Amino acid sequence: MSMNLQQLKKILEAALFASTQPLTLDRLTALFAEDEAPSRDELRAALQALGEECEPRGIELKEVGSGFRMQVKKELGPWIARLWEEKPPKYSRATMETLALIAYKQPITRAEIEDVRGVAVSSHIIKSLLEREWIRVVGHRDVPGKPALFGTTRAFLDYFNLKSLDELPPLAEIRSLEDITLPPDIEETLAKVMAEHAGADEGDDESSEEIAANDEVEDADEPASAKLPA
Amino acid sequence: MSMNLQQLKKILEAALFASTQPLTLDRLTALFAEDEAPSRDELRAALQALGEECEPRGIELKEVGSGFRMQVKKELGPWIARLWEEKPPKYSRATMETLALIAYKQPITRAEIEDVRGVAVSSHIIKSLLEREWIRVVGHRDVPGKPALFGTTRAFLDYFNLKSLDELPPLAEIRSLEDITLPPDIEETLAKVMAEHAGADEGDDESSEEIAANDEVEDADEPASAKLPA
Amino acid sequence: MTQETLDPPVAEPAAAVPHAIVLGTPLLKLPEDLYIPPDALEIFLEAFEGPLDLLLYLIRRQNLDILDIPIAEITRQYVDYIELMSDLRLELAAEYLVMAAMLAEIKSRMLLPRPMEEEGDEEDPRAELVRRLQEYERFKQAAENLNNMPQLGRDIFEAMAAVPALDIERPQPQVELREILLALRDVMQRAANFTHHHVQLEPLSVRERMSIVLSAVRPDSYIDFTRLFDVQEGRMGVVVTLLAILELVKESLIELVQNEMYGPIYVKAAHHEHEPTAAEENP
Repeated sequence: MSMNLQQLKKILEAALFASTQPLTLDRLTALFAEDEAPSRDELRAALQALGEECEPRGIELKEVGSGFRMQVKKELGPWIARLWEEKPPKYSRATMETLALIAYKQPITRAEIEDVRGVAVSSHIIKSLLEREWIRVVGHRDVPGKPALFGTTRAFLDYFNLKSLDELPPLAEIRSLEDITLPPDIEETLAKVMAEHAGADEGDDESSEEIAANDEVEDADEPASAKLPA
Repeated sequence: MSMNLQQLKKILEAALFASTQPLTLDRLTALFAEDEAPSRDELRAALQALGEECEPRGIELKEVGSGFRMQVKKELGPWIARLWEEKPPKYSRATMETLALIAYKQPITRAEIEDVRGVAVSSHIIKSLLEREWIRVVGHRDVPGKPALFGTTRAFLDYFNLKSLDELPPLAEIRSLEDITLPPDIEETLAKVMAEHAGADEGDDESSEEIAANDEVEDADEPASAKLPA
Repeated sequence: MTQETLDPPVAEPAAAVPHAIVLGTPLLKLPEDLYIPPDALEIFLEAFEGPLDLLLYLIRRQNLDILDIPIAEITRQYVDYIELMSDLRLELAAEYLVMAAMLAEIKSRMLLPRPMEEEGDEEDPRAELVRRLQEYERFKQAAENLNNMPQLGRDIFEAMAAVPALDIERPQPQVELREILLALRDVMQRAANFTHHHVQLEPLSVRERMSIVLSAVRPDSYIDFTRLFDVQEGRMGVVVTLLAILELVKESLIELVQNEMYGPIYVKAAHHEHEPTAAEENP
């Protein structure tokens, strides 16, 4: 049994506004429990109605390449632009840390960033870095929820005048950390990695979980839940 | 000459959705050129109307500590949370007790917090509350050592959906301890402990849930910690 | 008496604890309540936020009237815990010892004969303890209330809309590379405070190449393994790419397939049903 149109529209609207990325029909469907999930037709009808209701409003529902999103109407640009006019904005420390972790630990998911930071990463941090085109989605981790994996872009390198990330100082130089794997000889690592993962041909969820656990930076008292999808 | 209400509402709505932070009346006023700027009253009336129009929708206009923001209605949380794989953060009892003391008894020093809690407050907790920008140093007590006085921030209000500290639930009256019930998490923990270590004995199969300590977020260096019952 | 005293009271309301208190005469057996399997003590203590919390528990557990705490019994129980802790060489927080001393002091004062009537003004030696317990309890409750309030990202979510390209230039924050490095240093320092784990970082060249390889492969079709390499880059470049591929396999982000011995190797992104990867890039 699916839910009524009014409730359906409410949930869709909320999701479109809460998401930092356009949402596909599949992802919208995934918001619902099985027994309440709308059909494709119901979903489309609700989106259509939602779009029409935006007509007198300041925002509109748009279908772009990667799905549906809510966006500010272009005609309101002149006013909205003044939001950013007065003072050149500054990135928060949280944004800088997020960017640094993406650069040094890419490809990395938001949850993994949160694990290292021990603090939630809000959606607008990710959104602002995506909009700046300093980071991009390079793939998805093949675990439930298919979280996006972020990496840095050429624009990021260009802005900082780098030819490649190699030109960034190694972490050890920033601060010496124990157990850091910065091998003296890359061939040694190669041999080691190959020996270690000789068996790993087809990745399954199990091994990805294990790896995630190893990579996580956090105390045992602080399992992977310092995560704030905001 | 100011603009008509319809246009005013559109601009305000667009700005509220475009901004990553709550917007004050001042910042909203600054969106308009001088000759079209609405008066405070007009602005308030438009916001009021905008808020009412949200009534049948999935989002709401809310005034929090640092201004007005658009947010997803609480009742839709269960669906929206499915957008993200990650679980929302849980804060340890140590963190929440420290935060509650700062919220209700600000300005307060760390020693004063420790005095009430009867236990040392780990630096990690203070640091992470500062890092989240939920608390800040508002001054120093004029006693030897000049200890820092902590208070809560607007970001704290924003996070907990509050417009001002007045909206916090009133601090409980001093109660006879007879009226105090044991927090369920302790019982759970104990039940679990007993089940795990005691071996066979009469039916205490009450250890329903995961042990609290395993769910713990953060505060690694706090010796005694357990989650709050949700 | 063993475990049942520590069961949730709801579990066995009648059997476990005799609740009645007749004017300071608790009708229950106190000392034996203490038994906790030694290997569980640490976990047990972790459930408490400190000595006040533990005391509140001991008092409430036995339905005692706080205004009439049988201080001798409570002290004995408490001290038994402390002894257990030191037997087990658990690192004993100073606060627990201070509380033990306070309890002992109250106890000794209560043992002193009190002159009748005229000393009505003298405070009950328990009063300070009671005051602290009550004060602590208020904030314990306040913390619980706070935790139950709507929280951003848990119960409520910010609503945002995309901003289309505007005619007016939006100034972007200016950032110096140094700031990124400092931010990284800070976050790593914080991460290092969590003692059990360490951040593992591959050389940056490998990390960067992982992103490049990942965006070159697709979940719905295979590409030839060799296409990921650029021989122009020389030996080092090839090694970096190979390391990146191995790391991606290790993280289950890509799959390598070889249908026959010595046959060509194919690569695709780890399978998932919806959303082709490429389409997800910048909305």
